[in-house]
Amino acid sequence: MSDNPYNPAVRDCFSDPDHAGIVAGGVEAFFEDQGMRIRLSADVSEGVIRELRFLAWGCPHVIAATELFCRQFEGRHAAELEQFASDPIMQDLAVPVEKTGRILVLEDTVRSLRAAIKDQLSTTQE
Amino acid sequence: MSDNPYNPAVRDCFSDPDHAGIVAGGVEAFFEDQGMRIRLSADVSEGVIRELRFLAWGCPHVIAATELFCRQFEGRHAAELEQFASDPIMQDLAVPVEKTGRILVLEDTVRSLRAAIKDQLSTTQE
Amino acid sequence: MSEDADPVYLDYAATTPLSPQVAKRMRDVQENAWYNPSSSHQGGRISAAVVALAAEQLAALLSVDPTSLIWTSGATEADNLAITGTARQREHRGKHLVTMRTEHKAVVDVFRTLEKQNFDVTWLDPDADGHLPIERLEAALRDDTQLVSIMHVNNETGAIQDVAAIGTACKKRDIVLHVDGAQATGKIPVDLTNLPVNLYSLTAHKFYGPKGVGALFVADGTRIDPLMFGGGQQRRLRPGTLPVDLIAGLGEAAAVAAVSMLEDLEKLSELKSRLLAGIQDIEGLNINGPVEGGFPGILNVGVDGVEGESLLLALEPLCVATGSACNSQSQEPSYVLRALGRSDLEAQSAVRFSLGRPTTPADIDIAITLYRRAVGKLRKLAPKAVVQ
Amino acid sequence: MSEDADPVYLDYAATTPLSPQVAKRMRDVQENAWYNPSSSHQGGRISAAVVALAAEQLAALLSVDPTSLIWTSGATEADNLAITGTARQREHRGKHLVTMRTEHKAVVDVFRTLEKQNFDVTWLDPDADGHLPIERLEAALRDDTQLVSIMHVNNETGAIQDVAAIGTACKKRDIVLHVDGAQATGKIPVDLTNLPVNLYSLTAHKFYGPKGVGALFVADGTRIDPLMFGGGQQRRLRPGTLPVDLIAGLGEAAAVAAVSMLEDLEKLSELKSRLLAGIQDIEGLNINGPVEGGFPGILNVGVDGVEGESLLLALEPLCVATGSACNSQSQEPSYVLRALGRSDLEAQSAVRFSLGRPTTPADIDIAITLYRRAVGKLRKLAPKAVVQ
Ligand SMILES: Cc1ncc(COP(=O)(O)O)c(C=O)c1O
Ligand SMILES: Cc1ncc(COP(=O)(O)O)c(C=O)c1O
Repeated sequence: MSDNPYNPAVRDCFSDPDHAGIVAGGVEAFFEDQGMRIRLSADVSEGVIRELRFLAWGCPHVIAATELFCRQFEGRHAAELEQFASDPIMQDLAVPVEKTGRILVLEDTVRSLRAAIKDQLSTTQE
Repeated sequence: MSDNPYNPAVRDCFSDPDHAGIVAGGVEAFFEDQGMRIRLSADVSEGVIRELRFLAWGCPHVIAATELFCRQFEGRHAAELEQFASDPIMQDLAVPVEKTGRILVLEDTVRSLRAAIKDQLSTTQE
Repeated sequence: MSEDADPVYLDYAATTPLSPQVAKRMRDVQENAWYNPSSSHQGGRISAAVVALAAEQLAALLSVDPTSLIWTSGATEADNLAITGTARQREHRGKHLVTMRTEHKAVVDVFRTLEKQNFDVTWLDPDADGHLPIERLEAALRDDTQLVSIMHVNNETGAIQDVAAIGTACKKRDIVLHVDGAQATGKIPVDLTNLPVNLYSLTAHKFYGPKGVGALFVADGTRIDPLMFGGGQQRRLRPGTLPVDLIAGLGEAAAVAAVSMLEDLEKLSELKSRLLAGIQDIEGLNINGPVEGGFPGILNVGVDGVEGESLLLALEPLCVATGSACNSQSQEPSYVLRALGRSDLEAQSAVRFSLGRPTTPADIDIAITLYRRAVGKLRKLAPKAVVQ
Repeated sequence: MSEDADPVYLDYAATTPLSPQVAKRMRDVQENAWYNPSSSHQGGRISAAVVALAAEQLAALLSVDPTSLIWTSGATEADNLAITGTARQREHRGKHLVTMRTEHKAVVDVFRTLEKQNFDVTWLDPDADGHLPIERLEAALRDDTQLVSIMHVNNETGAIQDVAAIGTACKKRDIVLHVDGAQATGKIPVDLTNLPVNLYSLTAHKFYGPKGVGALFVADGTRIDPLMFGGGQQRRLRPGTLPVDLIAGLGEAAAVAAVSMLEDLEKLSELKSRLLAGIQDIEGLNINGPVEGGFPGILNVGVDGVEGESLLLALEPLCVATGSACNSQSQEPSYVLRALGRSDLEAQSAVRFSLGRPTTPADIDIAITLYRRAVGKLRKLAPKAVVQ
C-alpha cells in the first residue's frame, strides 16, 4: 500500500523538464550506473553556467532530480557546483530510501561535470 | 448449509399436536432409547382405537412422527397396528437419514403398544 | 426475513447486519475506489489511501499502530494464522502450547491439528462461570511453552477473561499470547497498548461490519510464519488482492463502535436485565456462564426437561442459537458448556440469547413470552423419565 | 477517481468494478439475508438458500455440480488450498510436483514453500508465446509426480493454455491437475465437465464480482487437506462464517458472465485490434505473449529504450500495469516476461493494457495517444548508451 510515490515537485519536474536537451558544443558529462544514465551539458562562460541541459534514462525520481539540479544551477557560478549535494534535492523530491543509490548517480555526474568545467577553464586559461 | 430441515408436515404436527396427552386408564406403552422417550396411551374398545394420545421427549421429528402416528391410527382397528411401519411416516416428514434411528424408537413403542393391547384383550376375554 | 411472519432476531453473536454508516461507506468505495490497492497507478493509490484510513480507524479502536494490523478474511483465518504461525515460528524453541477447552472451534481445531503434528497442547478448564483462574494458567506454563491462546469474550457464555493478568503471566516467561477477540472487538473497550498481548484476532461482521473480512493485530517484535503464500502484500504475511471495500467497511465499523460503545453497553445491560427478569422464575432455569460481569450482549440459559432442537423450533419466530452458531450444524451438546460442568442433558437445552445494537425492549418482551410458552409446551409434552 | 482529471482505466486484469447487477444483488442480500448461513434458525435458512442459489449460478457457468464448490477469500487462497492440500494429501505417494515459471505468485510462492519442505518441484518453461508445449510436460512427468498446476489464462500476457491436453496427460498417470482459472473464469468458456481437471481456482473480482471472495472447484473423488481449521463449514475443507453477500455477488457475477460472455469477447477482440493498430508502427515495439489466440482482454507490449516506471508516470492519467498487479509493488522486471525470453531491459518497459466490459473505443483512442506521446517523450529524454 503506497502513498503517492511522486510528490508535486517530482511531478512538475518530470512533466515539464524545461532543461531537457543538449547544449551544442557545451561542456559534457556522462555517467552510467545501476541501469541509470545521465548526461549533462553546460554552456559556461566567465565562470557562469549560462545554460544547463540534461538527458536521463531512469525512474521518475532520477529524471526529476536531474531537471531540478539544472533549474537550481543554471545561471550560477560554476564554482558553486562545489556546494552541490544530493541531500536537499532528495528531500525536495521526497526520494524513497530504496532509490537513494540512484540519485547518487546524479552526484557522480555533477562531479564529472565540475571536472570537465575545470578542464575547460584550464584549457582556456592556457 | 441447510435447507429448511422441517417440512410443512413436521411443522404442522409439531405446532399442533392435537393428540398430546394421556388417556386416563387407557392401554399404555413406553419406550426410551438414544435419549428419546415416547409414551403412548390408547382407549381401545371392541377392537377399535377410540382415542390415542402421546407424550414425547425428543427432537421435532420424533414429536411430529408420534403425533402423525396418532392421527393416522386413532379410530382404526387395533389389528391394523400390525401394518404400522415407520417408513411412510419418515417419508411424509422427510426425516433426514441421521435421524432414522430415532424414529425407530417410535416403531418400538408402537410394537409395545400392540403387545399391551393384545394383553388387555386376552385379559378381557378371559 | 420472509419465510414466516415477524421474526425476532436475538442472535447478534452469530452475526450482525451492516450498520447504515458502514453500508454507505462501502457503497462509496465500491463506486469510487474499487481499484486494486497494490496497483501503482492513480486508481491504485486512491484505493491504497482508503485502506490506510481504515487501518487508522481500526487502530484507533484498539489503541495500536496502524502498521501492526494484517487484514484477513475473518477471525477464523486470523486465529489460524496467529496460532499456526507462532507454533511454526517458535518450533525450534519448544513445542508446548496452552489453550482452554472453551475456545471457539477456530482455535480448538487448530490446536487439535497441531497436536497431530507432535505439538504438546495443555487444555485448561474454566471455573464454573467460564473464567480461567490465573493459578491454573501459571501452573500450566513450562520452560518449553511457546504460545498461550485465550479468547477475550466467550461467544457462548459472554464470560470475559482477565487478559491483563494472563498477558502478564506470559510476558514474564517470554511466551507469546494470542487472544481471540472476535466477540470483544467493537463491543467492549480493548486497549492493546496497555494489554500485554502479542496477537489479537477479530472479525468485522460481529460488530456491524461486513462478513468476509477481519484482522490480526501483530505486536511490534512478534514474529509469525505465514499461512498462505503469493504476492508481496501485507509484509508477506498475508497475500491476495486487498478487498478495499470490505476493509473500508471494517474501518468504518470500528469508527462507529468507538463512538457508540459505551451507550451500546449501557443499553445491552438494561435489555439483558429485562430479559433475565422475565424468565428467571421459570422452574429449573440455570444460567450458563457468569451471572455478573459477563458481556451484557449474551445471556445463555438452560432448563430442565426440554430437548434443545424442539425448543429452538418451538421458539420460532425467535432467532436464537443453541450453541455457538458455528456448531449449530451438529446436534452435539456444546463442548463449551460441558467444560463449564454442565451435563449433556443440561447443555443440550441451552439457548443463547444475544442482543445487539438494534434490539428493542419490545424484542425482549416477545422473547420472554415465546420462551416461557415454548418451555411450558415442551414440558407438558414430555413423559416422565422411567428408570429402567 | 479524483486525484487528477479524466483517468482512463485499462487495468481490468488487476481488478474490475462491480457489475450493476451484482451490486444490486449484494445490497439486497445485505438488507434481507444478512444472517449466518450456518445458523439453524429461520434467518440462517434464508441465508443458506442464498448461498445455495449462488452455488448453482457459479456451477452453471463452469458446468459442474454445485456441491463441488468450496468458497474461499479469493484465488490466492484457492491456489494455496489446492496446491498445499494436494501435496499434503498425496505426500505418502510421492513428492514430485510440476508447475510453470509463468504462474501467478499465488502459485509460484506456494511451490517455493513446498520446495523448502523437501518437495521436488519441476519448473517448466513456456515457449516464446507463453504456451506450454505438451511434450515438455510429458517429459517432466514421473512415477512419483502427484500434482501439476498450470494456469488457464496468463494474467500478464493473456496466453491460454491447452488445459484439455494437459489434463489428459495427467489423468493417464493418475496425477492431480490444478488449474488457476483466476483470469479465465467469467471471461472465456470453461466447461469443467468436459475438461479433465481436478481442481480449479477462481476469484470474483476479476469478472465484475466482489473482492474478497473466490472459489475452488474440487472434482468428485479428489481429496485435499484443509489449510485452515475450525467449525464444520464446507465439508471441513474451509472454515469460517460464510460471507453470504459476497457469495451472492460471486454467483450473480457468474450469471451475468454466462449471458454476456460471447458478446464481451467479441467486443474485446475489436478493441484489442484497434489498440494494436494504433501503436504497432512504433519503432521497436514488441508484443509480449501470443500475437494470435490469446485472451483478447490483454495486450502486453514493450518498447526499446524506455524505462518502465517513468513510462507508467508519463502515461498518466492512463491506469495500466507494468507487470502483474500483484508484482507492481516491486520494481523488478516481470519474471513471467523473463521466462518468455525477454531481457531485463525489455521486460521492464512492458505495459499491460487490459480491457474490460466498460471499455469504449474512445478509451482505446486516448490510450493510443497517451502511449505514443509517452514513448516519444522518454525516448527524446534518453541519452544514448555509452559503451564504457
Ligand atoms: C470467538 C470467535 N472466534 C472466532 C470466530 C470466527 O469468526 P469468523 O467466522 O468471522 O471467521 C467467531 C465467530 O464465528 C467467534 O465467535
Ligand atoms: C492468475 C491469477 N491467479 C491468482 C490471482 C489472485 O487472486 P486474488 O488476489 O483475488 O486472490 C490473480 C490476481 O491477482 C491472478 O491473476
